[in-house]
Amino acid sequence: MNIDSITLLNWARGSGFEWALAIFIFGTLYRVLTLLMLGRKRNLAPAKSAETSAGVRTVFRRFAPAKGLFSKAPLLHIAGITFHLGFFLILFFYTPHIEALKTVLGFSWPALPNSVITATTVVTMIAMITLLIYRITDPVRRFISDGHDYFIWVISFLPLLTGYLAFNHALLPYTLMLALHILSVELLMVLLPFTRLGHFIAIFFARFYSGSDIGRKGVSS
Amino acid sequence: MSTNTIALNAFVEQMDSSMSAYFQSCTHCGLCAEACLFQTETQDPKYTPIHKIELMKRAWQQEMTLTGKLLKSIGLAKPITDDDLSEWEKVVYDGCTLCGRCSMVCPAGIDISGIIRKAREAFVASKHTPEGLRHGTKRAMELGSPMGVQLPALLAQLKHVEKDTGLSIPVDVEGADYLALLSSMEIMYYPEYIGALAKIFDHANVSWTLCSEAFEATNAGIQIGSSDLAAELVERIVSGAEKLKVKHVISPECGHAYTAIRWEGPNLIGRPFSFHVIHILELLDQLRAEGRLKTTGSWDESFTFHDPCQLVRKGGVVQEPRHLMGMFTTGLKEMPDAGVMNWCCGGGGGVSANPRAEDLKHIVFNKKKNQIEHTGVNTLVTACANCRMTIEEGAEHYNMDLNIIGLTEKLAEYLEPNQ
Amino acid sequence: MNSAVKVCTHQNAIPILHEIKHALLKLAENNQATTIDLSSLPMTSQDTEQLLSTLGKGEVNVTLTSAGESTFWETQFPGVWVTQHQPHFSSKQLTYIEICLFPSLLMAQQADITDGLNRLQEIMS
Amino acid sequence: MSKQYTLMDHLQGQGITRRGFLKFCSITATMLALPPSLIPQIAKALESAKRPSVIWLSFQECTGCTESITRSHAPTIESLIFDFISLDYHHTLQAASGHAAEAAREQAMKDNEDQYILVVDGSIPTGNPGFSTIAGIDNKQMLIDTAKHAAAIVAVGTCATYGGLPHADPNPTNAVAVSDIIKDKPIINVPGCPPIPIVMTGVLAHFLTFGTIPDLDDLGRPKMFYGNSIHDRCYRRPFYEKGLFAETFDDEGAKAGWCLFKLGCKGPTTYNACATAKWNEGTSFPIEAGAPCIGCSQPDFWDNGGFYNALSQPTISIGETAAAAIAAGAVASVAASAIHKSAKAKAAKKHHTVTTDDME
Repeated sequence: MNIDSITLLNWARGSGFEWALAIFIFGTLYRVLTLLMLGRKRNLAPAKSAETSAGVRTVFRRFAPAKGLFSKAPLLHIAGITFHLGFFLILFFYTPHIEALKTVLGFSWPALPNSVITATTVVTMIAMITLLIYRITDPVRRFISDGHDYFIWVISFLPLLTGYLAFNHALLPYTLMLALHILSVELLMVLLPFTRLGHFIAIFFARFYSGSDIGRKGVSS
Repeated sequence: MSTNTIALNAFVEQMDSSMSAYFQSCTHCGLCAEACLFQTETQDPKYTPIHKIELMKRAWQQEMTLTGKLLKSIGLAKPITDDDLSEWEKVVYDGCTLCGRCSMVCPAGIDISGIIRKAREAFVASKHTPEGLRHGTKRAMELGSPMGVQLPALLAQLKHVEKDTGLSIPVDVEGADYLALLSSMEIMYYPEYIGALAKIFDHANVSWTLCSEAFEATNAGIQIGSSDLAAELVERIVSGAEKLKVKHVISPECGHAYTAIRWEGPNLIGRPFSFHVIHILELLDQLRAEGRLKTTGSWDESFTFHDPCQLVRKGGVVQEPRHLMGMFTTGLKEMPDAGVMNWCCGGGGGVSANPRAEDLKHIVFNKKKNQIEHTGVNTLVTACANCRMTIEEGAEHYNMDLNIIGLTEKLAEYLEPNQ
Repeated sequence: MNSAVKVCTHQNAIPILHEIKHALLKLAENNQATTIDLSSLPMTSQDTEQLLSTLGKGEVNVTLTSAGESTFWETQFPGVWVTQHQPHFSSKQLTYIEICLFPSLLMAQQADITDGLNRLQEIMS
Repeated sequence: MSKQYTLMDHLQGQGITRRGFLKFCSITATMLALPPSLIPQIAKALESAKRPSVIWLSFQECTGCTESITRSHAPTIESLIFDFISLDYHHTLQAASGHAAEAAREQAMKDNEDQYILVVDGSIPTGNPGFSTIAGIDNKQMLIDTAKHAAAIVAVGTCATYGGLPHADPNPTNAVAVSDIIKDKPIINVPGCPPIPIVMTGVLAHFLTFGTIPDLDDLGRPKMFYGNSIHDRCYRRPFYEKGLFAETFDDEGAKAGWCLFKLGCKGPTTYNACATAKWNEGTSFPIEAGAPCIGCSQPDFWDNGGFYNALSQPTISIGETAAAAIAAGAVASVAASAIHKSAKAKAAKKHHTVTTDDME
């Protein structure tokens, strides 16, 4: 029997997911532990104010645009925040996703209506396309971007696109599209810890470190 | 070792948890560009802050990551060459004042200016440094001051100050509470600062002294980015302070001097200080809060205040100057972005000591010029000798009608005479 | 029963009513007939009941007894017919909505007429 | 059994009128999921259709498929056997047994060489030939022999089409589908566990009516019955779109008839005619009875991670995988950190101390 879409789907839901999850957990743990195990020298200069709480504050404060910066790059801010927020909403509040996460985590939570998720997906894709155009056209963005940036854009965009097409039963038969969607998510899971997408976990450490370094000097950042 | 291997080695030496977190966090959003005056004023993408740390990031990838090591072992990694170092030297020294605005805005929380400071270690070690900065550092190491100011010159200036103020300036007084440091610019160009100190401490009855063996506060090692040299300069102050058994050391109206002695000092020499380091503005504000400073009269001119980067963002001295100014004037007109996010004068981080960067420094001064013009005033107060110098030069370059004053000396003018 | 179910069954009957309306329009304008096979549509028995009760019964009622019983009736909307076959080999009723002047299956067939004519002549001879 | 004897002859012999014949044609059209406009064509084809010989082989199976077809409502098995086809061999239904039965099969194969239809239910063991034999002949051999001169093969049930239950993990008999063995004959797959009766008879009726095999999808299934997913034709679809799901089999949502996606419904990826043809003489189908579709007409439906797990849920158990990944991650991190630290220590050792000489 040749490989048909249901076999592909079963592989994606079974062995494919198992590998992807294992690599994701391995990679994320590897990144976090090797980061922590490098260690930091104790700072011998007396702190002006508490550094740990300042670090924690910065972890949260940097979710919002820096003061005065929003007006300098409104498009980048709006598209960037929309994309991240949209991705988060779709990932964690669409019924089938919650069912999948329930298997991994063992608990679940209420979903958002499908119509909200569909609309969010469209908006999120538009935001991502905007960011891509911005990256290509803006001189600064184009200068600092390399192939890796465009590669991770594609990797992040695929799950949105295939998910949207699968939900709408468009382009390819549903079973195949669903299989492709799950495979694209697995590709994302595998690459997350080993590419710049690893910022999903690293930024929390980066914010904490810089927040506490700046915070110990009595400056909130 | 070839120079590029020395550089790579120096990069690797400094890798720690925070570096690792920073290098993993950047997604090239480029928002830091909006925070950097070299980028905003030149519109040249090469001044995008995150680009300035590219070589150190490359070192991290090649030496501290699995994939990087793998690629390097099969010869696919991009090496760090001397050409790279020369190219980046121009953005790392001429195009960065270590003002720290980028570190404040990065959504990922990357302390970009902190990384640039560390990256400079590798540039120094591999001798990829601007000539002017190198020579200033050499003078500082050999003569005790980047400007070549030596003890006889100081003593000569002190005589003038004593004559002007009628107060005696204590030198090498053992057991004094406070040891005051000076920057050579203050000694040579702004000796009125020394007079102001004498007046204020006399007024507030503060026990203080200068140290003949350790009067220079500036740290050329910090400016060029060499911890080895910076540590030696810090040691001079520490041994002076310990010899005189002072309780406190006062950092003068100079930005990087405060960073060098207050924040980097103990880490550079590898042991905590036996004394406290305090910035002159912090001390003055403390005296004010204790009621030991009494002013009379009021300065009725309108003026604006320039926040030195090393004091606000990198030192947390933000409200102190405003409290002090509030004692004798209500004429302060804040410039846009005043306070923690104020823009750099363009001369910090060694730029003002680097003649090669002079044209660029004038171009980026445009930012400060616009800020000042926005307030519509012709007088500017600041609290950093280097900022003061840079702004004076910038104002001259752009033919601005601008009067620049140091905060401490202005405060001294309005002190109530002692009974 | 929850009201949501009712909404759902309505939802399945309503599109068919629309289809009937359009077919009737075609019949009125172009004399074009249409047959809708309800057995091929995803309808619950409530859906079918709902639809048939909306269409109601009109003036004509016909029973056909050939290879099982079939009933035909015109609904309260002239030109809209309901045909139900009960095949002799099955217990599943097949239901069609025919939009036509008169269900063609009821018309006498040429072969049957010839056959009937023969038999008539046989009787008369 | 004359080869010239047509279906029309047979019906006329029963005294059915032309009108009755046309009615029969319209019912056939419904059965074949053809539009009513094709009725005249069907009538024309059936007028000259001949009754084919059918040989039905049962291998590793549970007789569920036969049970299902004997409950076919249109046509019934009686009318199927006597009206439409000549069922010459079916070891559950035929009166003969033993050698007499095998003789009937061989006779039918000889009489209708290259004309007969071979129906197979059950999968074929390829491990030990002794796992399943009929009259001393192992299943694989009988299939190869019987298929050799068949006009077409109809594989009924998921076992014959995709291996089905015997093929499920760990597949002790190494069971395979008909299509894994026979490569040179047209095979029509009629999967389902069991297939819908009307779909089985419909496929035969199609062959009878048109003398050809119907359009097949990429899994060898007739598109007319397997062209739509259960989800596409499900009357509960509006609830899916609205995000209204039953959480358990007895909650308010289940009572209100909401979508069964979360209870494991495989409707979105299952292609079959259940939602329209229905079961038990058109009474209902599983979803209508409140049970999620288990996807029985798809390959490997037994191994799809549980009938009551949602389609989006992974089909593997996470615990061991996660534990192994964590252990591996921890070990790798410790090892890598040692390397990093030694690299740092080496760099520190090679530290180039900056002196005033570097300031020339």
